[in-house]
Amino acid sequence: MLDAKGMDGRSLIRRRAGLRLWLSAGWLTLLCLAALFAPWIAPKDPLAQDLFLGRMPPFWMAGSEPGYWLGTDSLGRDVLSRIIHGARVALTVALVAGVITCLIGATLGLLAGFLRGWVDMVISRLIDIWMAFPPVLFSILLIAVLGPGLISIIIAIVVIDWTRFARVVRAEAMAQGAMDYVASARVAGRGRIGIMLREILPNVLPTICVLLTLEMGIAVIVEAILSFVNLSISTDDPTWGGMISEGRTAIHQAWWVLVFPLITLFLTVLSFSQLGEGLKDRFDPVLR
Amino acid sequence: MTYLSIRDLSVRLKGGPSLLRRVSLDVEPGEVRGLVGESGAGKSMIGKAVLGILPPSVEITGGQILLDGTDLLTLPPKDRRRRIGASCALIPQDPLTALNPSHRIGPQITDRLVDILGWTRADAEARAKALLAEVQIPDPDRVLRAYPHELSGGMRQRILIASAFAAEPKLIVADEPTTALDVTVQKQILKLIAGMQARHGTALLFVTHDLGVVSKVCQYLSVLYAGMVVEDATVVDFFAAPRHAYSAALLAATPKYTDPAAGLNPVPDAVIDAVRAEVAAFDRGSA
Amino acid sequence: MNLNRRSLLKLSAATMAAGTIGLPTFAQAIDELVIAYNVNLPSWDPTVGPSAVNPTIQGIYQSVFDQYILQQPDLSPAPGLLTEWGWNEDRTQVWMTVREGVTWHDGSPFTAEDVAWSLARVANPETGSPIQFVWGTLANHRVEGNRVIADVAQFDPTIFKWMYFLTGYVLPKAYYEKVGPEGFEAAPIGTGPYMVEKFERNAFVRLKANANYWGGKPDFDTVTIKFVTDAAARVAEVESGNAHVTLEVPYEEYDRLTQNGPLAGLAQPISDIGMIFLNDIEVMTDPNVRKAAAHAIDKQAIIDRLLSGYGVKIDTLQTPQYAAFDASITVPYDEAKAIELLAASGYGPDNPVKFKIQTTRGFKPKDYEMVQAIVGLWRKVGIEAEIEVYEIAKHFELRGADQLAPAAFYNWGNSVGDPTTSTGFAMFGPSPHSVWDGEDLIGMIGPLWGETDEAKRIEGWKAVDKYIAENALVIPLLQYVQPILAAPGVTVISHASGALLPHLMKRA
Amino acid sequence: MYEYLDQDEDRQVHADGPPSAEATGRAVIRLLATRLLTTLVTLAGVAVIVFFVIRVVPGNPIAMMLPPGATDEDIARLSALYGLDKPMVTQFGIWVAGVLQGDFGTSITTRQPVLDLVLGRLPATLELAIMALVLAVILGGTAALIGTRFRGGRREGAIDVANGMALSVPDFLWGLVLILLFGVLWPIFHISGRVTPSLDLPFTTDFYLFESLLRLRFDLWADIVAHMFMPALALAIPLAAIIGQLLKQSLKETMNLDYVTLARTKGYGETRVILREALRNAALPTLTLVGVQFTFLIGGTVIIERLFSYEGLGNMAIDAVINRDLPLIQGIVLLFALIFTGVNLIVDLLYAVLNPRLRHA
Repeated sequence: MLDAKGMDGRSLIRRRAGLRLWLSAGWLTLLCLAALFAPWIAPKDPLAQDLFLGRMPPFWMAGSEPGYWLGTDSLGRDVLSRIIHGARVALTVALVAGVITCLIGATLGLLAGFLRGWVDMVISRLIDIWMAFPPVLFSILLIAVLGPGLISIIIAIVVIDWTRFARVVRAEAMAQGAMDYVASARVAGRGRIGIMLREILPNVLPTICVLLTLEMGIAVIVEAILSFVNLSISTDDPTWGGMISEGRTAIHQAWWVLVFPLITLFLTVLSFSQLGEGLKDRFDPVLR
Repeated sequence: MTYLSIRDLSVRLKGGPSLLRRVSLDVEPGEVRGLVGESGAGKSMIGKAVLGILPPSVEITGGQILLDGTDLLTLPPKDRRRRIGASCALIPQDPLTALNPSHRIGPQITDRLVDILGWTRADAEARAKALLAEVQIPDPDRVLRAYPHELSGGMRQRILIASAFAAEPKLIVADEPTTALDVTVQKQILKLIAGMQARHGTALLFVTHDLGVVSKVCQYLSVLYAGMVVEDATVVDFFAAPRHAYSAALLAATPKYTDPAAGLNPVPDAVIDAVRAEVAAFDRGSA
Repeated sequence: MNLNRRSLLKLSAATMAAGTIGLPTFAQAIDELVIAYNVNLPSWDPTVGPSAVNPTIQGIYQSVFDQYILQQPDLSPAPGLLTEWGWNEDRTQVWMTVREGVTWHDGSPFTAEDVAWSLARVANPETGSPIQFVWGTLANHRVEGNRVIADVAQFDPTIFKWMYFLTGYVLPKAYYEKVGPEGFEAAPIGTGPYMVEKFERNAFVRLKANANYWGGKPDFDTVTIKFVTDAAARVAEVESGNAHVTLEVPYEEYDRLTQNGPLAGLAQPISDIGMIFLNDIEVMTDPNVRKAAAHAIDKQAIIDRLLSGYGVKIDTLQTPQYAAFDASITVPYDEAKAIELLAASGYGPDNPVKFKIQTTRGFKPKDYEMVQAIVGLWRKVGIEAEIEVYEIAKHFELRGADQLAPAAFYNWGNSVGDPTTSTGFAMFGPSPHSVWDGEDLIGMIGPLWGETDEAKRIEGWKAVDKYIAENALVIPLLQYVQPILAAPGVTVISHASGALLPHLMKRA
Repeated sequence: MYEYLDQDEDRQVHADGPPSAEATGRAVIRLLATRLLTTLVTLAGVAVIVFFVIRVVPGNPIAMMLPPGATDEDIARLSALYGLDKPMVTQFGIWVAGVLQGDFGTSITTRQPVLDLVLGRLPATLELAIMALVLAVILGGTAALIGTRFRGGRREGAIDVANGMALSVPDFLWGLVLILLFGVLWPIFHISGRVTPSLDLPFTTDFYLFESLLRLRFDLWADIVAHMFMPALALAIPLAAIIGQLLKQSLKETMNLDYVTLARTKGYGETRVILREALRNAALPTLTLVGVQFTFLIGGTVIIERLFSYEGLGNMAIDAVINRDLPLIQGIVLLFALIFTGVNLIVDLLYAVLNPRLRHA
């Protein structure tokens, strides 16, 4: 059944370049650009207030103020500029918190999953204790100790979510550890740490990448939850979560103050999760 | 009246190359026909097409599959699957994965009888017990209540054979039933299948890459290359004098028990090129 | 404020079918009144523990228990369980005559014994009563017929005012001693207009009218107070007809619901003010900076734009309803003057003075937004204030340890209208509540604590307020207005102390 | 574990029969013993951490309690009254000694024993979490089954995007949308609370939902469900997405296995094959996830309970934190830890029971 190119028919099914993958990658690049060039892109200064321009509707509605494309909030600040600057916080939180959570969680997971023995016992107990804390309550207490601010939010996310990484990576490392190729590597006289890094890690890496993208989405959501409980950043710089909770009280008068950051948050998190799914398919060795 | 008649069956990978190129063959009631070819030649694809279990990435582009006179491809899906369920059966290749791990053995034999053929539970169970005895499984009561992981590969294959014959099907497709087993068990399983086939008079479509198996079990055979039937003959005539060059080369490549010193002589390239040209010609012809 | 149902429709995720949805019909005749309350009731003992000093739940206590003296809606005192009260000539004793013919909810008679016992109990430090420092000034409480006499260990001119303020409640002596604290918490009884029929913690309390209440049986037989801590949920409760009355809703929603729906609105100023504490540290020791900060705030614009106009501008810690209010003391909004003052100390928009301002977020309506607006106004004149958000618990601790930031937004709760419980405790150095420790101020306030001549005392406090305003030792902002929404079928009389009282609600 | 080489089936059948009863018994006891030990270690760890973290947190209950005009010795007196003046380690010793005898101390704000408070509110949160889980399994399960039944097609794409959307919006925003939709526009569900206050409830336990069913009081049951539906749905939406996605993935893998193909040859329709053959085996890996998510669910109700004023443990927890009610916070966090380890144990046992292979291991 070998045709001219000596290829088995099956591998010819082209990977359907997921439309969803392109869209989410597109949105995230747009976001990065906004975050990097915020001061130049944003039409207005996000912090400038004008009490007499409060709650102006978006440009296509009657009574809108020229120059304020998506309208203003109750303090007269431009919603569009705040969303653009908000991208900075969102991406920093997503990247920094995501990566740190991944590093801590994955390393501990790898160590526990591969080395087994008492290392596994200690790390597993640590995971259990950490997961036994109600996440939201724990973050409220944590931010009460550290005081609200970008750093505290990142630390709160890392402290809550590293167990997710550790658990999955540990299971994956354990599964890989039982594979024959590990046994053969050991027979070849390779050291345990050598095996872990050169043999196990590359196979566990795809899962880690997928989890990392998902974690970034979750980090953005946690920031929104924390601002709902009024714990988000204390300074003036805008965050989407902050704008959403501020917009809640004046929903009926100025729905755009809440709706536009909500849509941006929604698209960002959706893109992260679709990216994660896309990566998962891409890395998945067995063609589904 | 031929029980199964496949006429010009063509199958293609969706948006890809052809897998079966206008295959035609007939199976008479009680007859055993071998489907032989290298792996990937499309021999098990024919079995799957008949039983309607083609993978989703594959589509039938032409031809007919006449079962007892009715073309299965024109039947609406519901009627087609009930017709196949009632009159055909499959003996799968790998017993380790062909039994549902979370169900006991009993229901996996009696489910078809009760759900599709409407037997009563009692009759189905009696039938199952009888079949287990027929496939020489000791202590059938305990095995009926056991779970698949408690039994060996050979045991499971016997159960699958029993399950296949349970509904007295007119046609059974055996998809390389012994490839996954150890050599010592293969002989017993082949003997079992042949014996039951003879006793039940079931038509058997036997898919294999092992000409030795064909010589012992089948009466007729079709040799396939790249989804095309290159030769169709009785086993006796074939082993005496294969007509097609590829068939001959295939026969020569098979190590003989009787002459172990003969060494291996793979199918020469010239023969491969020739048959490839034939396939290409066929494609051009039918394109 | 252009209300439109469409904006609401546009918000909901699923695009709604065209056409507006009819407002839920309100039952005209309300047989069981439902109130959506904004805070949970932690404990039933109004005299001990943190809830005794929590102003937001006094309304529930005042429905079930009576205070020694009744505080009328305009904050003025009136005969309550005590019909008359006063000091003897040389102010070494206090006497109180007790109302006759009053019964507890369990039917047992209310006697002077209950009053004496209640006063002695809150004076005793072991009970953990937080206002022990006031009640402790009376000792050796004794009953003579229907009068209660007590010796004045230390003269406190406001002792009778505390009898209609925090922890000023009379509890049933016999019943309390019989069932003990846990029993009382499980089934509290008082002499008040309503009896507790059923209490589900964090959920609701159902009150039954007290038929033989000495102040007359209240209009509604059964009242259910549902604890709905989220403002948007309270709005939804009233709008959907699940509740008839609610309070502390965002002002925008108050406007929306009262302008074109069946709901009636009531927005009265209450004895609750928003202010910025100034701590005499860092840049705040420079009077120019303090005065500039005070003059740079356009209080009226903040009230109009942020609070939809619901708020009363104030320049001292006294509100118009208070005894020592002096309308002549003003701190006008004057951006030019602020810039001039800052320039005098070498600051300006290009070289701004920097300090930190602390605030809670979400504790009081728009607290964080107000500070953001103030920081915006300050930025125009050359003050660069960095906002730090903290929880109310941290505020109390920092204030107690006098470690508040140079500026800290806070709201001074329910007061009896006496200058001591407003300017007094807020600005008197030694009190753990004050932040400003200036010796000059301590000298001015000191003698007023014991001043016996009422007129002289009030004048003294007015002078203190004038001094504070001139030197901007604190920045009063506004007197809060309490928004109350009521369904047709009930009219609510608002109480200036901010307490929402079911027995003041009449059938419309 | 390699399959035996079946030289001679007859002899081999008897050898590897299912392990004897006491062997399974011993295995289960060993599992329980190790699990008990790990639970104790976890609880001890949680107790230590929560005790000292909330004492490091700025702001203490005494400061909260100070009325205007209180003096410094008032502060000292009140601290002594609540035992907060002793050094931290002694306070911890007293607390732990109390806990071992079932006395979790008294709440500062409500002046009630912490144990009664916490156990009083726990049923409400448990019921909410269970209802949310049921809704999530139903929603997620249907999505997964439909996604698998029409895999590869547009419908599966639509379900994937829907799952993505459900995950991208935090649950409190779903709550907000639900309040506006079904609370205000079409008031068919109640917005706050757990039951209509005017109903008198003949219940002895605090499990209103279950007891109303047991007592066949469907009128009460309907009222309670009408109150719990929105918060439960808000909690269930993100969870349904997670369950849906994982179950679909696992189902699709199972559908490629041989025994499923064999079932098709027996004449069963696609839907019946999914339900009868694939679902049970595909559900097993999802089960462990559901167990973990359930514990997150209980921890996660804090915000939803606040939004819907639902009187569960979460609502009380937020008040406890805002008012720095230290004994109450400790009690709540310890109870959460107990529930977490308990649920994990149940899930592991359930997994062993459901998975025949483990049942005999």
